[in-house]
Amino acid sequence: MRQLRFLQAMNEAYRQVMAQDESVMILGEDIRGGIRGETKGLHAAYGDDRVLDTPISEAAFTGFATGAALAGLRPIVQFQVPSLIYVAFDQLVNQAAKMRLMLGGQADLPVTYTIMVSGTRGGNAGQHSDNPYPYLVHAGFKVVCPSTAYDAKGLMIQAIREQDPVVFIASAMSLPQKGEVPEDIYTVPLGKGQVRRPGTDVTVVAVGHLVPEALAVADSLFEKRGISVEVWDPRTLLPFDRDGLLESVRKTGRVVIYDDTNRSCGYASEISAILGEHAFSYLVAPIKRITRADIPLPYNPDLEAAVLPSPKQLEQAICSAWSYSKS
Amino acid sequence: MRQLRFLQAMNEAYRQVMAQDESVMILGEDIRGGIRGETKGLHAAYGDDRVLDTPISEAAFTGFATGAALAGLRPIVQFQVPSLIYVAFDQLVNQAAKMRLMLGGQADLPVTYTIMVSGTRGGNAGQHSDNPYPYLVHAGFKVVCPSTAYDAKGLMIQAIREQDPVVFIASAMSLPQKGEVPEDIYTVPLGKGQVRRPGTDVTVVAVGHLVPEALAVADSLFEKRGISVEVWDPRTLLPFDRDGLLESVRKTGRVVIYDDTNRSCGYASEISAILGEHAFSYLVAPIKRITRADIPLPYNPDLEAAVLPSPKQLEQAICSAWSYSKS
Amino acid sequence: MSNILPPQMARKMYADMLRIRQFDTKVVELVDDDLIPGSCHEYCGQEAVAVGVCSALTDKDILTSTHRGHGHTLAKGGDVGKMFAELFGRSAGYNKGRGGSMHIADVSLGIFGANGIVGAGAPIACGAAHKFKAAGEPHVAVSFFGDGAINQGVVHEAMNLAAIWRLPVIFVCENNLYAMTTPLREVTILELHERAQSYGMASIKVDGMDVGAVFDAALSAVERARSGGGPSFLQCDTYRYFGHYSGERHMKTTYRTQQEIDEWKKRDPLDLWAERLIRGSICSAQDIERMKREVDDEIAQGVEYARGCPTPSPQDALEYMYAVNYPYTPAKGAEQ
Amino acid sequence: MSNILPPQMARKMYADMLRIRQFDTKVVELVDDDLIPGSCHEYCGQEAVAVGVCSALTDKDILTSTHRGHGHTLAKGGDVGKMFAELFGRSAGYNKGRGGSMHIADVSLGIFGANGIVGAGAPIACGAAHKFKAAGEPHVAVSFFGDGAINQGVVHEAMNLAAIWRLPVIFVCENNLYAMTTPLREVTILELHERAQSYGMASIKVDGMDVGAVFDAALSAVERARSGGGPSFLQCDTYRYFGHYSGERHMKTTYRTQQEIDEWKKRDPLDLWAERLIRGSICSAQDIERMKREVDDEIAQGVEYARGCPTPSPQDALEYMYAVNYPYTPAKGAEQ
Ligand SMILES: Cc1ncc(C[n+]2csc(CCOP(=O)(O)OP(=O)(O)O)c2C)c(N)n1
Ligand SMILES: Cc1ncc(C[n+]2csc(CCOP(=O)(O)OP(=O)(O)O)c2C)c(N)n1
Ligand SMILES: [Mg+2]
Ligand SMILES: [Mg+2]
Repeated sequence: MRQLRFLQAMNEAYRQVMAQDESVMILGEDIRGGIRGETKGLHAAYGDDRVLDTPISEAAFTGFATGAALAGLRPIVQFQVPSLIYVAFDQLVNQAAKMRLMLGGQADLPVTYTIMVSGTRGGNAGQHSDNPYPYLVHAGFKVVCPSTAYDAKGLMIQAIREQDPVVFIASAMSLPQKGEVPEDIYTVPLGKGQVRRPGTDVTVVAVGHLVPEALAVADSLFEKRGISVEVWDPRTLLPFDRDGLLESVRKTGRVVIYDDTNRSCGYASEISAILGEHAFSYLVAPIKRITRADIPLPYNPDLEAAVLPSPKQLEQAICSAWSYSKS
Repeated sequence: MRQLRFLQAMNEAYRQVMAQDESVMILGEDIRGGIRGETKGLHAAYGDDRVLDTPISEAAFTGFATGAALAGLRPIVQFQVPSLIYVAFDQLVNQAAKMRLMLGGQADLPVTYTIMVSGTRGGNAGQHSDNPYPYLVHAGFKVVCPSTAYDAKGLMIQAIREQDPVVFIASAMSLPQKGEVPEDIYTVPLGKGQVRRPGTDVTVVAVGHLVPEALAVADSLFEKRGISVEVWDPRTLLPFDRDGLLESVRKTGRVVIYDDTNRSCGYASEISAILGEHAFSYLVAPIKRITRADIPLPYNPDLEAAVLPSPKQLEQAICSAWSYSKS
Repeated sequence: MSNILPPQMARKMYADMLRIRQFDTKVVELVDDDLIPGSCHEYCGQEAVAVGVCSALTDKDILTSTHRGHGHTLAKGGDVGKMFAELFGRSAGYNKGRGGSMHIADVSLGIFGANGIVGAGAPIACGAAHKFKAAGEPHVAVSFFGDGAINQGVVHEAMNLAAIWRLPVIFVCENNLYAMTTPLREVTILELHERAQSYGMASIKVDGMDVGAVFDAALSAVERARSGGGPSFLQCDTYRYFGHYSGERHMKTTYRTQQEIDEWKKRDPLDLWAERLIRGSICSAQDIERMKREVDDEIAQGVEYARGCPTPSPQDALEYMYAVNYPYTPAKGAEQ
Repeated sequence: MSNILPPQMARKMYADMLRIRQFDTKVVELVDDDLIPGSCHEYCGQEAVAVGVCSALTDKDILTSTHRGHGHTLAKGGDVGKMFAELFGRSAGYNKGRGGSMHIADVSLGIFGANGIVGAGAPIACGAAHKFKAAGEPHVAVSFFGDGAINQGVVHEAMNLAAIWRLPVIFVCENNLYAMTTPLREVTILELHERAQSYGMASIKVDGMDVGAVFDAALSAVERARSGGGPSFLQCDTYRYFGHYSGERHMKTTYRTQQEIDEWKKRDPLDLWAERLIRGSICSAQDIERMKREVDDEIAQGVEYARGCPTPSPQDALEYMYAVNYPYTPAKGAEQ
């Protein structure tokens, strides 16, 4: 089948949905120029009213999308870099995330927020490199975090079609990844995880761009030590496919969570807590979290590497979970 | 000993530290008027330059405190209601929280943020009732959440004296609570939890204003069913007294976390994850979380009560942890 | 008084102001009687602003309101009974008891909701205006906010969006001279409407106690917006009679003098308008009295209706949150 | 040219501009050679702004900078070697390799840091200014930001704080006509400095290619601030020669025409100033050449020095985060 990069898959999703549904619009900074590529061609095809380059006013353009949605449109809000959600935080977590409930269900709020280059690396230092999805999960947003080009297109289309606000995490490390992507419109359902590699000894929950890394570690551990690792990709962070994960853990009894966000109150914490509550009877080893350290990414690449979750740490954690027996 | 309300204890802490240290200043909305009481008398005593009533510009006055601190002052920033941190979120989590590391340690940042009426109830509905500390813990702030008037004074004084940004959670439900408060200046150290009620069967981790509720449930369960509940109060959410908690859990092997914030990626999740990693070998029952539901607080008091953590839920969880045996 | 105003409309404007006055006067009572939870921010004194502006609007136009939102909602046609039902937290309330005073909304009437966060409604209004403009519909969006909101960054960002995209938005700044206890003069220099001028939009100051003046100004702003002329800013100078919120009545606040309050009450918007109606022979004193009785009845009936409405069932507490159609979402507070 | 400028200072201003030009020209090379990670935003073309403003400052005055911060840091006295060391991520760098281009700072020189977030430095400058004012110190705080930042709400909030509290702050808006690919004319109406006027502060536009004009304007703003006259706003019209960031050179962007770039280069701030120095007999052409050689040497030595510096040890990666003196804090990424 045809191969596309993740970024191209996003672009195709935007184009196809916009062609199909006139109420879909997109706004954000430098969208028309489309430097990175995910918005390429949109302005030429869909014009000024549906493809808006905004001033550097994230709070306002986020609120703008809320109003447009209440009035009947279906906006996509692009955040050029992840930390921009912080200046728009009230409009996100205190307005959009609460709107439908506070209105008593008087209106839906079909807005998609794309968070570009989330969790970027390579010397962008502390303010641009966050992977801020735990904040958004805590606030109650639906959040998707695709790990493949296929899922990027399918989850994006589904996200845009949802009647609720949905956050789409476009991980910096995933954007250049290539994969098979059908040309037709298709969707990937929210709330369904996927076994990326079956295994019987240890379950690794890997989020977003860490999925390929986890697969590589799993393969090498099987070769080197015969450990059979199941790699499970949640794909949607909220709603979370708890049953899918429990099925895997019921089989393995051992879990490592591999997640590229800050550790404390992070996403790995939530998964661990779910398991601590619902998988206790079949867990046979401590639940391990391999995450970022709780600091902003330092600039120097060696320091950066030292605080990011690494395949080596993952490997160690898998081995230690595998060899654990209650004393 | 003299009894003070939590709110009065805060006021005394402010007054005493300001009397002692000229570099301490306080700013926020309607501070001088001091309607609630925690800032009463400060303006009269310390004047215009140290007690500032700000415009409704939370982002700016939060950044202002950062600049004042870099220039040598020791500001206290008061957020009149908890959701105001959202409009200031970039200045909090992306500036102040990262400043020292990004500067390579060139400067300290001694700022205290007081979050008033955190987690308020009683019909303030979705936008004013958040208990937003998980966001701030995730961002790496030091966060204190006192449950008694004694700790309120001691932790506030310590918070102001720290060289780092510290968030002080002033829970709405705690403000009217009375307790013994020494007249002298004293501090409560950060990062030290406290056993509020010793017990041997089940550990309840209760945060902030839920401590008294947990104590009442513990007492009644002991009376009714002879269950010996240990109630443990972290007092500081970050740095977290992990050793203190592990000591309790080593004894009981059963844990319920009682926390009044949203559930997903919340503070209870973090505690659960820490235990899933470090207490696994002595846990004999699933770790239970009793938290808010993941929705903004609805207005109607019955609906509100239905989504808040309740003593009844706590009691059930304790009983179920207590009677749990692995099948 | 506005020259072009048909008598019927002039009378309706009086009745509309009266409804707001009586509604919020009742609210204070009901708060004191513990029948309304949370905080209410009464609109009394400012009636001319909501009514003057909303009299220039149709049902298709939309507005975003503030924490002090009862006036805007009533002026735009909100139903007294459904509003009281919401304040009582009943399921027949506008927001099914989920929102209360600070979220009260009737989306079907173009009332996009009160808002607990100062200034937050401004960009929301802009987004709706974009829809109207893009769809070629002649509707406008109104964003109400207080003098305090002028120092909230998002309001500036929103004004700029409206200006550069020539959106059919009207920013209505209700300057009641205080934000809680903070006097305007301590937190701003120059006049508020000068801020809007710097974005390149029409911006004027009007007497916010004179419903006719507000209406005239609103009407030209609305006409400008409908005809593609872009946004406008109206600074309406007015005054609130009660404290910042109902609870303030029981506190000893000193930020305003009784004398100042009394001075402003001499220019009460209802009295001023009644006088003009009578002077212009549009109403008799008896008409005014009759309107008062009618409105009193309406309010009493509204309260009565609301009291009789059932409260929502706690089992439905998670309803209306996003993602309810997925398992375990939204997460309950205890194990599920 | 400024009348009051002593010749020595006029020459220094040229050298300072030259240092920035050569520094950032070198940076582009080093980025292309993969010796500098992350993104750098070069200042070439805008030198007159940083140098004009900083020439009016002392070491005790402070500034907050932007993502395009090398120029401000150098103009305020930043050390070339320590700056390169930071860009190379070395432990002898200004931020010990933790910050890089977007955080570069020398707090001891009053440089409070570059900032990756547009507009975020404005309120930080106000806080420092408050300290000066409250302590009765005659220092000032300067906040640099771009034309794009004028649409960020916090900048407005900060301008208002400075105005109402009469803080010794100078807001310097470097208008290079673009925010990334977005032309100023599409996101603003009217002139930028008119926004500041609406807060009640002195606000003017200057030729940002003329270091003398910038210096004069800065000097009166600084004097106003030092003498208790409150904040000022300077709009400096200028142009950036390179793309938004180093990487843009390898992309096909079309938002600016080559013709526009060439037009602006005709008014190059270094050429303009050299010409005036020579015309005013303050320098000879040979002096200019000598300065160039000196600066080239300084840059070469800086790079040399930085290359020789050790990189920080990964063991210290958690250093400088808050709460490091508490057990388990900050949490490592794996079990600890
Ligand atoms: C962003 C934000 N800051 C602070 C508050 C707390 N608060 C609620 S109303 C208010 C005063 C608002 O004043 P103004 O805008 O003049 O409206 P008024 O109450 O006078 O109608 C404040 C400070 C808030 N709700 N939102
Ligand atoms: C709040 C925020 N929004 C967006 C960005 C991404 N961004 C970085 S620089 C930039 C353009 C800034 O333009 P301007 O302020 O004119 O400065 P210039 O680059 O022209 O010097 C943008 C959009 C950011 N860093 N911060
Ligand atoms: Mg007001
Ligand atoms: Mg620019």
